[in-house]
Amino acid sequence: MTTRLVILAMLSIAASSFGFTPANAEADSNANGKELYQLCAQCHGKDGLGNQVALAPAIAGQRDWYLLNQITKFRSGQRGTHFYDIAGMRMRPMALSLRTDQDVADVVAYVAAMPPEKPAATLEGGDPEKGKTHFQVCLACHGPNGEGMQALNAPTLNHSSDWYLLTQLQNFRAGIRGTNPEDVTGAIMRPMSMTLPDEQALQDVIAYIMTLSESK
Amino acid sequence: MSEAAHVHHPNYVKVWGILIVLLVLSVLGPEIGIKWVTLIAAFGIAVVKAYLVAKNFMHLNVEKRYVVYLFLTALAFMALFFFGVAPDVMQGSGTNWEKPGWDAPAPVAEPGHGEHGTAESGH
Amino acid sequence: MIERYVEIASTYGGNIDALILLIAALVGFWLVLCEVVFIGFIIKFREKPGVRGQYITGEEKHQKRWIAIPHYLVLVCDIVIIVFAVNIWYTVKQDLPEPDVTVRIIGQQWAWSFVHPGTDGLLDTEDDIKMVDELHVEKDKVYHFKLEARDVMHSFSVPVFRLKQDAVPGRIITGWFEATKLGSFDIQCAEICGIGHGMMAAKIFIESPEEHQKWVALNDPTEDSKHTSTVAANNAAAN
Amino acid sequence: MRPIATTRSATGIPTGRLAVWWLIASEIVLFGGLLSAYIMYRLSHDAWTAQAAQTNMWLGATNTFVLLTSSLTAVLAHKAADNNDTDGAFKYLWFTILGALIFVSIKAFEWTTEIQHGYTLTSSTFWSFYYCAAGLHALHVIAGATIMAIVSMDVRKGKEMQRVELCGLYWHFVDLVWIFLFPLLYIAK
Amino acid sequence: MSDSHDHHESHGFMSYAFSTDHKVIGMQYMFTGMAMALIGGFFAYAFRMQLAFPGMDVPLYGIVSSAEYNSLVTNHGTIMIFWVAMPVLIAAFGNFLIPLMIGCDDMVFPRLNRLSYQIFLLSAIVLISSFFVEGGGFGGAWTSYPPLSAKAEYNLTPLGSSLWLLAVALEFVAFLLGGINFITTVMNARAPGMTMDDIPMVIWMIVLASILFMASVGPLIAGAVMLFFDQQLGTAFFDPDRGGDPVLWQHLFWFFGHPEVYVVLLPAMGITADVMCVFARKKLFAYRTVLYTAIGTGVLSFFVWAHHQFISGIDPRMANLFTVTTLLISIPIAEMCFVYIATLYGGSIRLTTPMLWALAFLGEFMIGGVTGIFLGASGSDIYLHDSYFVLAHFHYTFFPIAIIGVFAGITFWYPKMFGKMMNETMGKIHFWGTVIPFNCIFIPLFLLGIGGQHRRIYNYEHFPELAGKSMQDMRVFATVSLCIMLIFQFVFLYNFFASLLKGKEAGKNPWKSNTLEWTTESPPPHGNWKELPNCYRGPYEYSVEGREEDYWPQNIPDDEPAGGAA
Repeated sequence: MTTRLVILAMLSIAASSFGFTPANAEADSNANGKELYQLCAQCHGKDGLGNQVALAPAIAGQRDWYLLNQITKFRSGQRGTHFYDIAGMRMRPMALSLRTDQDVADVVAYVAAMPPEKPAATLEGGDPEKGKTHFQVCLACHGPNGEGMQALNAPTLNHSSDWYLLTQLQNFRAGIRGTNPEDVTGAIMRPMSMTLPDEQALQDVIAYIMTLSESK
Repeated sequence: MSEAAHVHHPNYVKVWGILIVLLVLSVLGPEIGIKWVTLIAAFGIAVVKAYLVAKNFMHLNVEKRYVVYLFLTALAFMALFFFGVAPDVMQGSGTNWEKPGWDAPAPVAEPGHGEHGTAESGH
Repeated sequence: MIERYVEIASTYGGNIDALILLIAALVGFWLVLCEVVFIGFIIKFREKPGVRGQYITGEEKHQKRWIAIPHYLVLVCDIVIIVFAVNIWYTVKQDLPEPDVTVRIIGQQWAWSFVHPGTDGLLDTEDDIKMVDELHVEKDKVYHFKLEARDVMHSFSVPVFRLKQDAVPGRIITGWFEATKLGSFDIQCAEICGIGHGMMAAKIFIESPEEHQKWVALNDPTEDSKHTSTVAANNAAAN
Repeated sequence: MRPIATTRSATGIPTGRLAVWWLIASEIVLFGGLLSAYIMYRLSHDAWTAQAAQTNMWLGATNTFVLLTSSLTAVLAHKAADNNDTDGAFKYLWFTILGALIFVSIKAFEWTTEIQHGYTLTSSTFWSFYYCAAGLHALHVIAGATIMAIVSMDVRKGKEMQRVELCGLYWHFVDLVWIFLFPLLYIAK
Repeated sequence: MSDSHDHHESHGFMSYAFSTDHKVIGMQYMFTGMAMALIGGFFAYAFRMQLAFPGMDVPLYGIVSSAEYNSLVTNHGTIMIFWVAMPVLIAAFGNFLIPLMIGCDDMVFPRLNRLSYQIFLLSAIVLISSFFVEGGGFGGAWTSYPPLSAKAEYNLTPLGSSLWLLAVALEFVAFLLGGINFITTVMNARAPGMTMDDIPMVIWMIVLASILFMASVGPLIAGAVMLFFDQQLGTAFFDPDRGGDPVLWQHLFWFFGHPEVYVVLLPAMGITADVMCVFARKKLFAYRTVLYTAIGTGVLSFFVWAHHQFISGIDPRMANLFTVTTLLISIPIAEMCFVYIATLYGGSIRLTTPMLWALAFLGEFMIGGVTGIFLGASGSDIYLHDSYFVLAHFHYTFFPIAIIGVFAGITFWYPKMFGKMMNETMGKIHFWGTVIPFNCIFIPLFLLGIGGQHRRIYNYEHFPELAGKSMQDMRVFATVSLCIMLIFQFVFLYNFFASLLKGKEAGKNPWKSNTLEWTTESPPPHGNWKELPNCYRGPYEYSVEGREEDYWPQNIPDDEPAGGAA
């Protein structure tokens, strides 16, 4: 962006310095990922902290393998093609705009390297104590501190936006996510989400997860 | 410099008096509560008042004709705009289209997120 | 002519192409005439030593004739074009034939959702088939579509049908088509709708009656017990 | 010193007045566009009638009275300027400005009351139009008062007397707009 | 800050920046417009490269993401219309030419004139600043249809969209002030003896354009206020969920947007008329017909706006009405073109650089004009709407207007503006280097549009029917042509600045032209003439029989047989 600013400033002056070449010598090893992330930043924010009105969750601090899995699912249509998945339909074209596997890898690496930050809580009414009981089912895969586990394809929950966790749990339960026949990992999560008895349980377990990210 | 500026000055206070009487009428008329009386009191009198102000205070009666034509043209364009737009914006439905919920009482709400909001909370 | 670029797969596609050709012929004639005369004048009246320009006011009757006659001819061409254009517009957008099937089309950022009526042939019932980015229609049947938008304006465009209609939030716009060719074709969004506009592609599948029946049966949400719960949940979610 | 161009008058209308006519023409379409939109929405939403009933017609009527009266003083200022009555023109200009101030004060009081009752810009589209149209008009009132204050400084010295008429014309136009806003926003229920 | 007419000219920066001289303000408009044209051209380069070579790291720009692409096309369109065509064609030529051509010393309101430029400059700065705020520049197309433009969660440019709107509104205010000044000046301040029939066509056209602008822009300013409130304050004027109607904005926009086309077209037509008459040494064929057709076009242009909305949700019955009016507008425009062609008949044509530009304007504009019929006819618009056919059509009108017409004007009046002649050879190189690539850019785009390619799509790989090799080849061809054209613009820039330094002295009247601006010094002094001229005849008395000279300046009384030219 700085380069662009310089160029525009030049053009507006319309001076004689036409032989200018941009100085791309910054020591950023992942310049491609950084540049490609600019599109993601429109919704997820330049620090990857998400933006609820754009339906974009926080992604800073998410594991690279999980990011790669999900982008791949979006690109292949395993996610973001359900009739009621409004947010997913916004994400799918964005994932498709990455042209090569290398681009995907670069962007994933860039996002995974972002410093994580606990997003502010937006939900009210969950009871973390009750949620702790419900979380016993989750920790088998997601780990006692919600740190996630690659072997079981369980992402970290520590840095996710609470409203996003709620939406996704609701989606899993309603069959909006995890029902695509090719989405094998999602299919594992769907029955797990059904073990939560009711809507209040979702709130509770998320309230508990939010305390986890605090304790980290 | 302004030889054309010296106009005959009518009795402005008299014009003002008429305007005030009209104003009182336009306020009292709607109190009767009959719809067509309200409309005439509100808009008929407004047109008369506008005419009086334009004629006597703005001296359009002694100004060059084309100034009047200019204003009438501007008003005509607005009428054109109105009649070009009204079939779409003023109607709740038309040939092969409809606006569901167009005439529903306007919701008094905080700025919301439209479909996004419902989509999020719906699942 | 346009068929060489884009196939025609609807009943009125050929009419629209014919209209475009008609206009091309009429305006092409005038364009070529004007350009030829124009370039001819430039060549013929180049500056020559000793030859002065002529003093022609263009205000006299016999001079004005050169403008007036073409100008009436242009008017005639305009009227011809108006007649055909309005005629085709009337068929495509105004006077809808009775539908065999009605589908609902919903545009949102950035995908097309389609509600097919399912086995019972009625919209808004249990067995509606809801798809994203896939519209399945039967050949030689009159389809009505109810076009809606969830968030911003989109435009439902099927180039092979020569059909385009904007989807406006807050409105339900009805249109029609009748497919005449088997195959799968592009559906595009033709109205800028945000950063994903360039990727808002869907497909229309035009199928024979047998194929279409098969597809409906395969996707019938009420047939499959696995899907039943999904649909119930979906309907709950939709409310 | 102004250019010779300004002193020419091929149309017979003095340059300043001609420009004010064009300015008013452009304002007609501006308010015309806004009010056309308002009328279209209004006619198709019956629910707005109840909301329009919440506006304070008496304050609106008082404001109409104030503006009509200030139009009178504006035209009296014009008459005084034509008679080279410097003091009279100055006095009547300031009467007009006083009218503008009263108008704006009433408006401020009215809006404060309404906002306290919970009718804000975003309450409904009727209120959006109400604040938008009346606000745009109030901006014109303030601009007109400012211009008259500036012109009055010259007038006191007996200079640029023709400008009294020009700001008067503009003022009458502001009055005209209010004459139509008043029934549209306050009376028609 | 003095607006007095004393002749001690202090050359400080402040006295230049705050000058009230119409010529200085005209130049300020022109240079601002040229700088903005460079930005607009650079944007075109960036997004054309993306289209030809998707995903490419564009030299001097970087990777063009879909969000940036939208922002680039939006601002390319906005800049080229509002910050290039309008300021250069109307404001720059209007300011420079009106007082000189009607024979007075300045605009009637010099300080209002300066204010209008300052507001315009502010609007340009606001627009440029909108590219650098959080979220980037606005990307909802220059038509800015809500709800996309009204809600940040849809357009994802919370600040960019509002700054864009603010900039456009400021620009309108600037041109309203400027327009009032132009109209009043021409109506009131003409030289003694100059009747309506003696006003040069370019002045007529600029005034008509200003009137059209003034009569049409009001609703859009009101609409801009409403949209701004929707964006920033949460009102619901255009929000269908809360009782608004997005189609209202379309009407507000296009009620202005269509006359706007003629606002920029007419001045270019006027420039062409003047340049053609001078270099064909001909009287304008049927002066009054040209005038009446221009007025007719202007009036008709208010009746056609909804043809931009045929398929965007208006009632289909209305489309029939607007088809009729739209096709009718082809009549005055066609007539105007016929008159221009007839003007060439019997001339003595000198193909100087300005004349080449003027002729190219006519030749290219006719293509743009006739392709409009396809879009104005509702039936064929169903297919062609929002396709590249539309894009190519309006570039075939706007490019001749905003680029070719402007170059005709600049090269023609350059001697008067700066007192130097431009280099003819370089001028011709620049001419051919612009006009040929221009056709090479947009003819393929016509074909792509017929092939069903839609607008504002950043990468056609996602649409199988559009991703074919032959279509991609056409995109590459167009992009390469664009780059060639852009490179040739440097020839012009070099010629422009080099001629300032070492160009041949122009003298008072290098083109042997009739109109009044050529009777004073080049460049004209402050106050334009020592003694203001009178006018004795029409502007196009060339090759009058019985006169020794083939031109007859407007300021020469009838009894003086020979022209007093330099």
